[in-house]
Amino acid sequence: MSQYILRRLMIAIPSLLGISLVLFVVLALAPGDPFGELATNPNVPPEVQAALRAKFGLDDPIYLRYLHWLAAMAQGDWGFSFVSRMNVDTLILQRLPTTLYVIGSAQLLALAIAIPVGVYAATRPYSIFDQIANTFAFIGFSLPTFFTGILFILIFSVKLDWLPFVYSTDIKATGIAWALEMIRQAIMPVMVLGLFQAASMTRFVRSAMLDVIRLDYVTTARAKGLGQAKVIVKHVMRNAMIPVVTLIALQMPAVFGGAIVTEQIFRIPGIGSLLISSILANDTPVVMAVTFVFACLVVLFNLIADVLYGWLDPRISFR
Amino acid sequence: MFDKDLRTMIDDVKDGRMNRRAFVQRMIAVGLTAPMANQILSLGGVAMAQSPNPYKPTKRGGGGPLKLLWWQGPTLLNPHFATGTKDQDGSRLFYEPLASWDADGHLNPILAAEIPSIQNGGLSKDAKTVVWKLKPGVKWHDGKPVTADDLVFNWEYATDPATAAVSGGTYADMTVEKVDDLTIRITFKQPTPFWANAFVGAYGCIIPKHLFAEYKGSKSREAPNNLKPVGTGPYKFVEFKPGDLVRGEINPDYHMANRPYFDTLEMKGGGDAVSAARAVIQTGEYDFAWNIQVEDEVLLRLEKGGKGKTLYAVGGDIEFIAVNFTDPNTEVDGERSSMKTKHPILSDARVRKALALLVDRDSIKKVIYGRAGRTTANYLNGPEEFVSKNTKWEFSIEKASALLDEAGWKVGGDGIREKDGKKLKLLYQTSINGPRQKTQAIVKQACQKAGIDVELKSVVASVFFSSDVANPDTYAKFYADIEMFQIPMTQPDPALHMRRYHSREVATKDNKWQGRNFPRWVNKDFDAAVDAADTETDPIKRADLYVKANDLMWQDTVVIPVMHRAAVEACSNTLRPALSGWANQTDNLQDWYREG
Amino acid sequence: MAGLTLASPSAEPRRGYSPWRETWRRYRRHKPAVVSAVLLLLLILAVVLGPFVWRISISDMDVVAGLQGPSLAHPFGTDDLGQDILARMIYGGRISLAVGLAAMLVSVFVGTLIGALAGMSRGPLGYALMWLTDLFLSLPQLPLLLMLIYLFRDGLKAVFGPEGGIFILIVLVIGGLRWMPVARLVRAQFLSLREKEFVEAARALGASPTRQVVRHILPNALGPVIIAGTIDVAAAIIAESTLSFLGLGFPPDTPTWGRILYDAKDFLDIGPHWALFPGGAIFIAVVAINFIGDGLRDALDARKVI
Amino acid sequence: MALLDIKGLKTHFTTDDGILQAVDGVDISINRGETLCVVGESGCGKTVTAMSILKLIAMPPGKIVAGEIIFEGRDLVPLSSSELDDIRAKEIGFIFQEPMTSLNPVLTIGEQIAESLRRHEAVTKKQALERTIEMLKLVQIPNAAGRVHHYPHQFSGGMRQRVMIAMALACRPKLVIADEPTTALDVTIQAQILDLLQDMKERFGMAVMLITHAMGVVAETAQRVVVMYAGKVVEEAPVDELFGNPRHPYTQGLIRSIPRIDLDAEHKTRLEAIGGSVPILINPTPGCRFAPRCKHAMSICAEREPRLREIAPGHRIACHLGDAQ
Repeated sequence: MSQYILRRLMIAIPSLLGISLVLFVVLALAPGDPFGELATNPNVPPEVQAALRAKFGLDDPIYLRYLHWLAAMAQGDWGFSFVSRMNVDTLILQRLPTTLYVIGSAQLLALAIAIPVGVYAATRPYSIFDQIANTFAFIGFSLPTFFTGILFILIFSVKLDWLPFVYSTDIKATGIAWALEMIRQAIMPVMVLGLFQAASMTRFVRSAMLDVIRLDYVTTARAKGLGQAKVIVKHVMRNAMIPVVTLIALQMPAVFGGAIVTEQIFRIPGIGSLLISSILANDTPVVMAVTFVFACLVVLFNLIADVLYGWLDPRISFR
Repeated sequence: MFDKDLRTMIDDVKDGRMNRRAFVQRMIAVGLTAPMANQILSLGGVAMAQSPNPYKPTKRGGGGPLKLLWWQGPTLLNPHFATGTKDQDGSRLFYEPLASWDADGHLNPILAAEIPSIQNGGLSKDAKTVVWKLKPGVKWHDGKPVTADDLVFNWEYATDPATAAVSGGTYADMTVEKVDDLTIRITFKQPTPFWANAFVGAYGCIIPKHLFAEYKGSKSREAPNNLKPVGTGPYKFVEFKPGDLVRGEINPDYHMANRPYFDTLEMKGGGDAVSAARAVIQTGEYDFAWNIQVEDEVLLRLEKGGKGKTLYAVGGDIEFIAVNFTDPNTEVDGERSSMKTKHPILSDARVRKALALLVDRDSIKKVIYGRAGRTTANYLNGPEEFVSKNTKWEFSIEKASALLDEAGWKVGGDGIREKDGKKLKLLYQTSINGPRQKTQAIVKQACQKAGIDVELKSVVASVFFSSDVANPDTYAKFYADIEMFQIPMTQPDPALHMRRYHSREVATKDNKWQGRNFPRWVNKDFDAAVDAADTETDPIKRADLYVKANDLMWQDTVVIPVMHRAAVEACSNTLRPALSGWANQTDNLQDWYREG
Repeated sequence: MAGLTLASPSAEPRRGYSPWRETWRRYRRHKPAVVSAVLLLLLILAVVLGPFVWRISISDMDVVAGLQGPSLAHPFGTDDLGQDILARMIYGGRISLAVGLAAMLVSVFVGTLIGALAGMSRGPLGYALMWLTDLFLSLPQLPLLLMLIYLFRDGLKAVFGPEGGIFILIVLVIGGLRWMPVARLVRAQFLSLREKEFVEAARALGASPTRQVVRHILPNALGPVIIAGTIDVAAAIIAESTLSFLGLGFPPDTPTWGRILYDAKDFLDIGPHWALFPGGAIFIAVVAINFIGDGLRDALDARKVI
Repeated sequence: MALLDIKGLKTHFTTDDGILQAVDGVDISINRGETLCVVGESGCGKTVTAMSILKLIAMPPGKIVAGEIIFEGRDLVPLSSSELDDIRAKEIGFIFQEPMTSLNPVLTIGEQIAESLRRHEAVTKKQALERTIEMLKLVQIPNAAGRVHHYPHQFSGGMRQRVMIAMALACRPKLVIADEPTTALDVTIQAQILDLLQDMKERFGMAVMLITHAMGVVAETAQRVVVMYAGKVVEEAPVDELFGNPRHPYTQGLIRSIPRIDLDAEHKTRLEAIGGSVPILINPTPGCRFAPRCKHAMSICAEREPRLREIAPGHRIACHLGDAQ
């Protein structure tokens, strides 16, 4: 097992190198430059813009830029933002706690909703509860977050005036008041994102449960007099979670990448909004760093998912 | 027209026979901007006045927090690196220039003891030197005094190519020397009629020599104070999170009496314009939101139950459609829209005129811009009273159809005009932005009625305005028949604004499309007028030349002005901001206060 | 000991039933699936035939009559430019439905193919495919899209015409960027299913890998795939509208459902009808496709009796 | 008093096409220590009957609409699910048809056997493990102490069925219901499993209800036989009586088909013995359900349903033919 993990990690190194090369090429080939905003400003002559491009090495050949990046990355230098003129790792670390808090809570909320609802709906397929759960799930993924976000703001901030809709990283209070305010301002973004994720996840959990619940060994378990709850949890869920784990592992890197739209609507200074604003500003070093971290997470969680399968499903052998 | 009249008027003002304000109004009426009128006066020997200041608080501080909402937050806080207005606005919270423009287009001294004028010896008659005097006793936030050395340093810092400062252009073509501890002299290489650019306004903010001297040139990125500004402004730096938050606190040693009013300051970034407007106008979570480019209908609705209102600051920003004079579909020597080609359809002036007739500016104003727009026929715009004697616009599908008929474009079976078997089909590109796409739809509909088939294309702003050579979708390459965007008029002087369309500025492959004349319009009279204006020291003649240049552009339909745009801000009902269409929103932050 | 094995009814080939008819029979028993198929058909008919019945042009503006609620003249009301929302939805529905369905098929097909290959392969191919999946999962989509447009737009336009080219590009782009979850799900299912007894049995009987996959594994892995597919339809309809914001999609004046919904978002408190109709249409399409998927699974899955 | 007495059991399923009367008035009783075989074609309702006893059928769509299931004097039908849980495995054990799929693939066999012990008997984890190993030894699993921690996929089909038997017997139930326990196994293994079952029965003295469609199995193991057809009991008799003197045409057909298979396996066509196939039990026609396939069908057969009646001690049939004779 540990040998398997080690081997997988070894394989991950060339794989990440390959991914980084592709990422770099895509970013380099994509049109746009970080100084576009200067273009229509009559105060800034085009020569200045050209000088800036040259200064930041944007006119060098791609392979040279990639090698520069790789060499720097190997030494732990994540790069330097064109737009903010500061180190990329500082930028990312500044935003990490918020992302983990808000987007992480949303993922947890999604799981906390999806698993019980999906499981319960699957034990009573086509019951009223199931129908209602399904309808909400369908509405959930039919409506994009840009829409539900605004709807929530209109209801809870504008009409009812219960919740703030501008996320603040600078809450003046301390102690309990601080914690309460942190929770209060996170409610809406966490709900919007969590419910959206929960919608699709509920459907997956329900489907996986239904696939398992009709299998013979579940009847065997029931014949042992274990009781409904135990049968569902120990025998059905345990097996149904195998595909669901894939999904959750697939979502985990997204926790880091954040939910761009939600972050935008509620002004949450997370990694997602950093990524999107960097992309729109063509701030390549930041985009490269964030996506590369993202790639590492994807590879890592892929590995974790595979190990988890092995743990959940003894039939899978580690080769 | 007005060479002689103007001279008399200036004299009238000098002698007090004519009110300053009336003079400015008259100038505006003939197509000059207010700041330009003021500059004419100062070069004509009338000292620049300051608008009466309505600032009411009688003591410093006590105003509580001021919460600003910028839907694009500042990403850096060094004014010399500010790529966009958001960065300028953020820097300006802590740094100050010598002077800034107020709402009436007057220069308002900030760090300067007074505004240079011919009377006080600050301006030379040949418009080649300016002498600025610093206010004595001004201190940086860390307690060090502000001296002429700081000013000289800023010039050196910005013009060192290795620094890679964005402000390099502002300080180019001049030398700055120290006269005494509080005085500097700027010497221009050319007579420079518009002298109030360096050290003025957003790009003119001054950074302290003692903290940045070691980081001039290639080490500029290492300066720790790039992220921790130490300026002279009304608020001292507390915290900065790029793209998210800037915080400041009151500067107890601020150099202006009774200012500032607020105890703390917060500038929050991110989000979109509509929700920013909601946070100020509907819920009152914030006091002020910047650049609310939202359909007027939405704003009107928000204001109904509101805790806030919208404010409009008129400058010279113009939204327009440019016409391509070269052929975007034929490649010559590896270059489309080459100067060696002529546009097969639009090189005919009648077609261009017809297009101008098909832009329904009234509807565009009504549905999209509302209070934030003024219809105009001019490329060079003044405030709202502006009515040019020489130019006019109208919307008429009939007249446009008649012109097209005259030009030989006959309506075909499918309702689309054709000539010599060629369909009248145009590609209309712009950057991606809600109001622009709606404008496209309105123009397209009118064009269809007149028998022109218009294909719409929209490009992400960062791609559209980029300068990478391989990118085919930039506005400068102009691989389309017509394109629409806005050129902001960041300075109250038309020199740079008009120089764009000089024939030597044509964007071509040879200059890597860095030329700014993207319609690739070439007109000898225009070149002559702009060239003459650049070195003309006589303000009256100079103004006349620019008006002529504007009229030439109108006559030839180089651009079709769509809307003269005002900056729209959302403001809480109790906040009293000091805004100007010629300045950034935070440029007069020291004068902001709250009432009621 | 020789046991007499009497026939079981399911093992006996039913007289007059071909496998397809059998599938259809099973499908028909899933009532919501039948209703949904009819509903989807109606939606498709409405957007295809709609323009012949509802003759208001999508671009006719009436600035004075902007943002009006539903009325006889405009059953779905008007948007802020005074354009008829019904007409726009009929027009845009063709694109939205076509893009949603086609992109879903692309992503499900590619995802299933890659997931199945990766799940069955025990060699380097499996690793290579998972690498590819990881690569796609980590690619930042926005720059990638911009690059794709810039590389391929003109070429596709030249080959397939402006509309066809853009359609193909959009479908490939959306499908091509959404297959990864499907691939991972399918692979996960395959990893455990290929060890299951019935597959081992099939393998022992000498069934070819293709047959193992198609007959034995795939139907068992179908459940999550169908759900992923349904979610993809909704996501593709909305993603299409995002693409037009990047200048990749159809021209900005093409009123697809996602686009109408996006345009309406700022007017939610002034003209809620504007958002209601496209939102509702996407919802109906998604629900219908989901139930059709459920029905199909029941029909294809021979194990499920009652 | 019988250990288990099923009276007039009706189990119906709701389907899209109508009500499926899978079990329609079945009477079966089993005495303590007795082996009863229930035979019939697949789909005749024997599995549903067995599953109904412990309410293991899916409800919905299944439903026990009428009848009593009296186990040790107590009617199981009205019991709640949790009340039944005390009877399941503890009093009545269950062995399923498919050893390949009836074990949970992600739990070790030890866990699966032990959980039943832990549920019904006050044992510690350790004791449960010891008893599990003991059970595995009893069902002749080699190296039981090591194998207890193995997963089902590490066992062959025959071994798994042994595990299933160990599981069903772990709590020493008074009745074991074995639903076609050998159908899915190789012929050689089938005999071993039946022997094991027999062996266990002798050791623990429980009653066995063996459900099968193989007459050979019946002859070898049963003391009494119940023949079911289309959701109904058609004949019931001690095993010798049934084989020696089958009275129902359907039973006769079943028995006649045995030697024919033995003699002429090559030409075996499965339903040659009895023409036609099992009727679909949705809205069945009145009268005898076997009538359409019966060589001896009379006009009354299509009109009136035959009642189960005793024609000899312990020998009951449901056929009009007997009346005529």
